[in-house]
Amino acid sequence: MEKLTETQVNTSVNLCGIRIDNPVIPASGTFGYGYEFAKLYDINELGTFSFKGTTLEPRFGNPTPRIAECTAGMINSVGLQNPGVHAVINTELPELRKVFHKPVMANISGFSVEEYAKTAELLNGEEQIGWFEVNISCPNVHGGGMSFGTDPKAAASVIDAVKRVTTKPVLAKLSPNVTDVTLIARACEAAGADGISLINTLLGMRFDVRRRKPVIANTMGGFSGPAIFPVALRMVYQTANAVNVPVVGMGGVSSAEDVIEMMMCGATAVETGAVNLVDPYASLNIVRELPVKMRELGISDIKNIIGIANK
Amino acid sequence: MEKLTETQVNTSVNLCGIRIDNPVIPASGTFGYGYEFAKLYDINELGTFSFKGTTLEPRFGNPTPRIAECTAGMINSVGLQNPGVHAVINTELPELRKVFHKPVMANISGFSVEEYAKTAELLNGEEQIGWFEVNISCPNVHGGGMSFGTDPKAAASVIDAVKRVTTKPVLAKLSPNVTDVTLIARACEAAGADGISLINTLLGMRFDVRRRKPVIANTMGGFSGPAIFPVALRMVYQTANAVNVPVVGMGGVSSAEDVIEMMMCGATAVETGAVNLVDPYASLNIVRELPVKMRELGISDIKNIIGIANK
Amino acid sequence: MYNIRVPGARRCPAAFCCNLPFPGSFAMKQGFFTITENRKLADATFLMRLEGDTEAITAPGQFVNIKLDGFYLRRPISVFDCDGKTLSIIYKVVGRGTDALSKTEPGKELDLLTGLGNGYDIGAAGKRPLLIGGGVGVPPLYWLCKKLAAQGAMPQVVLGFNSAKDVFAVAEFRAVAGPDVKIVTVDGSYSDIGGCNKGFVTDFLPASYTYFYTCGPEPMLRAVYKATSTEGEFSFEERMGCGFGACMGCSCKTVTGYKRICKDGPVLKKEEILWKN
Amino acid sequence: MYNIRVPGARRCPAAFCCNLPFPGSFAMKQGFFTITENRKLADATFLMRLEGDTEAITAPGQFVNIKLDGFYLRRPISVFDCDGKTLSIIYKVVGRGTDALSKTEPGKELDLLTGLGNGYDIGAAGKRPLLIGGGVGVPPLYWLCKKLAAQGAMPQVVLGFNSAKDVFAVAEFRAVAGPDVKIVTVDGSYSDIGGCNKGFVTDFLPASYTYFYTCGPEPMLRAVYKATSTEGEFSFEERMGCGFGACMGCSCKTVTGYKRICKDGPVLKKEEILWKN
Repeated sequence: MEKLTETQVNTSVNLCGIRIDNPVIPASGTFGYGYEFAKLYDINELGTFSFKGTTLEPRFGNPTPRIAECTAGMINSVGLQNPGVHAVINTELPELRKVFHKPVMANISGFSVEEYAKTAELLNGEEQIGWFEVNISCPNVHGGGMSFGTDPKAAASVIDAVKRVTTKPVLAKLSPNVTDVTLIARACEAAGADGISLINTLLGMRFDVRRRKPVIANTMGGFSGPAIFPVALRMVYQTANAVNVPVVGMGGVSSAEDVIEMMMCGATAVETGAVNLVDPYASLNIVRELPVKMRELGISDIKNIIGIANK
Repeated sequence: MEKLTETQVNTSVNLCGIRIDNPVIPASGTFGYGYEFAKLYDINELGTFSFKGTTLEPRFGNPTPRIAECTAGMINSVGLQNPGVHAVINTELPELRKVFHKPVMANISGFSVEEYAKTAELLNGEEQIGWFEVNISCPNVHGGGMSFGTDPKAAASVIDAVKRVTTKPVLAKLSPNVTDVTLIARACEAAGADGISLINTLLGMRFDVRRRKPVIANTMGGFSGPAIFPVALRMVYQTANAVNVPVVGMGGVSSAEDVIEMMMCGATAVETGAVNLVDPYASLNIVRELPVKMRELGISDIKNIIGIANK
Repeated sequence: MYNIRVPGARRCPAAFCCNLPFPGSFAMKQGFFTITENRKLADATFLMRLEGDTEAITAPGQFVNIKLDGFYLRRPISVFDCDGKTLSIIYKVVGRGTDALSKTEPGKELDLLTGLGNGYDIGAAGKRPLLIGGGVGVPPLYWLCKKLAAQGAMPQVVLGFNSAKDVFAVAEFRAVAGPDVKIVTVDGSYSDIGGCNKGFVTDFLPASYTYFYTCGPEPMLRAVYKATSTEGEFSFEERMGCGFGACMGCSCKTVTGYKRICKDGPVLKKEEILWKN
Repeated sequence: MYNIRVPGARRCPAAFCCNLPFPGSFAMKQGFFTITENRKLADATFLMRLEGDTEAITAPGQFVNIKLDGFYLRRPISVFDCDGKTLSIIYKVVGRGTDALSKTEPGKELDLLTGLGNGYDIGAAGKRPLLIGGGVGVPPLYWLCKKLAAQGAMPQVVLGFNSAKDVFAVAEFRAVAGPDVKIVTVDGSYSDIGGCNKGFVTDFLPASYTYFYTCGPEPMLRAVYKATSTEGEFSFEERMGCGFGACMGCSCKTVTGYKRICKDGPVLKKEEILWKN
C-alpha cells in the first residue's frame, strides 16, 4: 500500500459549491449554536457544523424526561427546543461570529410549509450561513417535522417553498422511518434540493420496568448513536445511488473510519451526532484522526473515495 | 415491594390458544430445527422455538460472505437457506420429535402467494407444529419476503392464502422497514392472522474500507442484535395498540429484563434472535433468569404485565 | 425572555436560556481518574474515591459525568468531597450502570468530565445556613458544609433517609457541624446522639436560619419549598444526555427563562423555580 | 441430497447438509480461560496462551470462538497447540477485534467456545504426510504435525509467508519435523538452514508424500488443489456468525451437499470441494 506523508493528504470537499476543509460536521442538536464548544477548542478546525434546529417562534420543546439510554445509543425527545429565529439572528449568530469564521449550516424546522419558508427567508440575509438544512424528519413533534419527511409530496412542497426564498444551497434532511427513503430523496431533488442529508433519528422507545412507565415523558423519541450506523450507511448508499446531488451522511458516526466508510458509500460529507454528547471533543478528534486514517488506508484525497461503493 | 417466593411466580402465557410454559422463543434462523441445541441442553425448558424459515424447494441462499459485524449487532444475508419443506417433514421434524415434546412454531417463507400456501398446506398435517409464523419480511431475498411485508395488500393476500389451508394459528412476521408498521399489522389481522410477530431485521449495510467492497456479498442484509431493541420495542408498542390479536415481540432481546420490558409494551411472548448466535445457552439462561427477575420486580404472574404500557 | 442582559456581569453562556449573570465557572475538563476506594456505605449506597486532576471542580453542588464500559451515556454523580487531587462521590445503585460502577475495582481508570454544573453559591449563606438533604441528595451537601464552615459560618444540617439501613455519612457531617446535625428517618428506625427523629425533614427544620441549601427527591424539594422561610437554593436531578449543555435533554422552565439542569443548574435559587404540575 | 445415509456410521448432525458420516466430535463447550501469555511473534502476528478446560478440543484443525469486550460477534481462531489445560492460538491483527485481542493483558479471563469444527482426520495420514501452510493458515498445522509425529508418521512441512518479517513458529515445527520443514517467502527475504526459498509453497512441494493437509488463503488453497497428487484435506476460512452451526452464515456448496464451514468444516476433503468461480 502506498505510503503517504501528511502533506500529501487532502481532506477538503466541495459541498454544494462551498469548499470545506474537511468533511466533519457536528449535527444539529448536538452542538448548540457552536460558541459554547469554542470554550473547549477552536471550532474552526471543523469542516462546519449544523446549528440547533430553529423554528419561527421560540419553543421549549417536550416535557422531561427527554433522554433514555440504549445499548450503543440513546433516545431523545427534546422536541426542537430553540429560542426562535429572531433570537438566533439577534443573539446566537453574533456570538458565533466572534469565534467561528466559516460558513455555518442553518438547520430549520417548522409546522407548516409557510413557517419553513418564513424562517428560511429571515435567515437568508445572514452572511455566515452557508447552507440550509431543512429538517423534515424530526420524530419528536406532532403535526410537523417527520410528517413532512414521510410523504414525497409534502417533502417536496417544503423544499420548493424554501428554495423560492433562499439564495443559498438547500439540503433536505430526511427521516429513516420510511419504507423507501429514495422516493423522498428523489422528490426533494426534483423540488430543487441542492443536497440530501440523512439519516435523522430512528423512532425508538424504552420502558422503565421498575417505574412501569415509559422512560421519556413523550413515550417515543429519536434513537441515535453507533447502534444505528448500519441503517444509516445503507440509506446513504441507497440515496447516493438514487440522486445526483451531494449526500451528507450521518447516523452513529463515531470515528474517522466511520467517516471514511460512509463517504465510500456515497456521502460527500458526514455529520457527527450523539458522539458529541458523550465526548465533547469527539468531532475535533475525528477531524484530527482523519488524515492519519487516510494515510493508513492509502487515501491521498478524500474526494476520490466518495461513492466508490456506488460504482 | 412485595416479596415473592419461587412457587408464587407464574411464567406461562397463552399464545393464540396454546399455553406455553414461558414466553421465551428462540427466533427462526437462530436455532436451526432445534435438535442440534438439544445436545447442549434440554430444549423442552423453552416456551417453544420457531424453526428455520422453510420454503417449498430447497435453497442454498445467498453467496458468502453472509455476515458482517456491527456495534452491538450483526448483519446477515443468509437468504433463507433451508432444505425445503419435504426434507423438513421427512428428516428434520422426525429428528426434532425425539428431543422436543412441545408444539413448535413453523416459520415459512415463499416467493409467491401460492408457494406460501403450498408450504403451509404440506406442514399443516405435522402434529408437532403448533403455530405458523409467516415470514413476509425477509430482507435477503429478491421478489419475495420483504416485498410482501411492505405493502398491506400483498401482506393480507399471503395471510389469507395461508389461513385457507391451515387449521393452526397463523402469525404474520412483519418487517420494520416500513413507514407505518400498524398498517401492515392491521391488514394482516383483517386477513385472519391470529397473531403478529415483529420485528424482523432492519435493512443494514457495512462496507470494508480496506478491501473497498461491501462486507457481505449481497451488499445489504438484515441487521439484528441489541442495537435494534429500541426500534423493536417501539414497533411492538405501536402494533399492540393497533391490533386485537396477540403480538410476539422480538428484536435485540438479550436478557430476562428485555423480555419483561417488551411484554410490558404489549408482547404476549418474546423471541430471542442474534443472542443465540453469540451464546448458545442464551435462551436457556433467559428462561431461568426470568422468574428471578420477576420476583425482583414484584411480578407474580407474567400475564399481568402484558401491555401495561398500552393501557 | 431572550434579551434580558445585566451589563457588566458575567453573562450566562447557555445557548438560549436566560442571559442572566451566574455564579461559578463553566470550565469543564475531561480527564482520567484512578479509583482508590469503592465501598458500600449503606443499603445499595457506595462511596468511591478517585484520584486525578480536580482543578475544574470549583463549587460544591457540581457534578462529574462518568463514562462506563458498555454504557453509552455517562453517569452524572454529584461531588461528595474534593481536594487538590482527590474526588469522592457517593452513589446509589439504581440500575445497570450504577450496578456496574459499584463492581468496578480500585486501580481502574475512569474517564470523567469534571466541573459540570453551577454549584451552590456559598456567598449567600450568612452565619447560620441550613442544609437539608434527602437520600441520594445528601452527598453534595457535605462538601458544601465543609466550605461554609471554612468561611466561618455555622451550618445546621437536617438529613432525611427512608430507614436506618439507608443512613450514611453521619460521622462526616458531625465532624464539621457537630450537634447541629439531625438525622431523620421516615420509619423512625434510626436514633443516635441527635435523638430518634421519625418523619420527614420538614418536620425537623430549626426555627431560625439565615439561608438554606437543599438537595433530594422532588417531593422533598417541594415540601422544603413550602416549609422554608428564607431565600435558598435547590439542586435538581433530571435525566441528562450530555451533562454539559449541548443536547437540551434536561431543560426546565424557570421564572427567568428556560434553563438546562446540567449547565445552568443543577442549582436554582428559590425565586427562580417554576414547579411542573 | 438430503437423504443419503450411511447405515451404522455416526451421522453428521448438521441441520441440513449431507447426512454423511463424519470424523471428529461436536461436543462444544463454553468456558472461561485465563490468558497466561500474549506476545508478538512476527509482523502483526501474536501468540496467546490460555489456561482452562480444553476437554472439548479433540482434533487439530478445530477452532475456538472468543468473546471480546465491546464486540458483538465472537472471533474464531484456530488452535495452534493444546494439551490438558493449556491452549495456544496464533492470530494476525486484521481489524478492530484482533487489535483489541492483541492488547489484552495476561491475567484477564476470556469467554471461549471450544471444540468447534471437525478438524483434520489424522487417521488418513500414512507414513509421509505433507503439511502445507500459508500465513495465518500455518497455526493449525502445528498441533496436527505433533499429533502425526506422535502416531509414528514423519510429516513433511512447507510453510509460506509473504516476507521474512511475517515468518513465525519455525523453531516449533523444526522441533517436531526437523529438516523436513521448508520455509518459503514470496520475496525470498527469508533464509535459514533449509535454504532461501523464493516463491510460492507450490513451487517447493516434495516429490513424494502419502497424503496432504493444508490451510491458508484461498488462492494458495486453489494452487495446492492443482499441484497435489494425492488425496488430502483443506481447511477453509469464512466470515462466521455463530461458529457452531446455528446461523448458516458460513455455508458452502460441496460435492456432498451444502456444508457449514464452522461445523461441518472447516476441514473438507479434496474430493468434496466445489470451488466458487
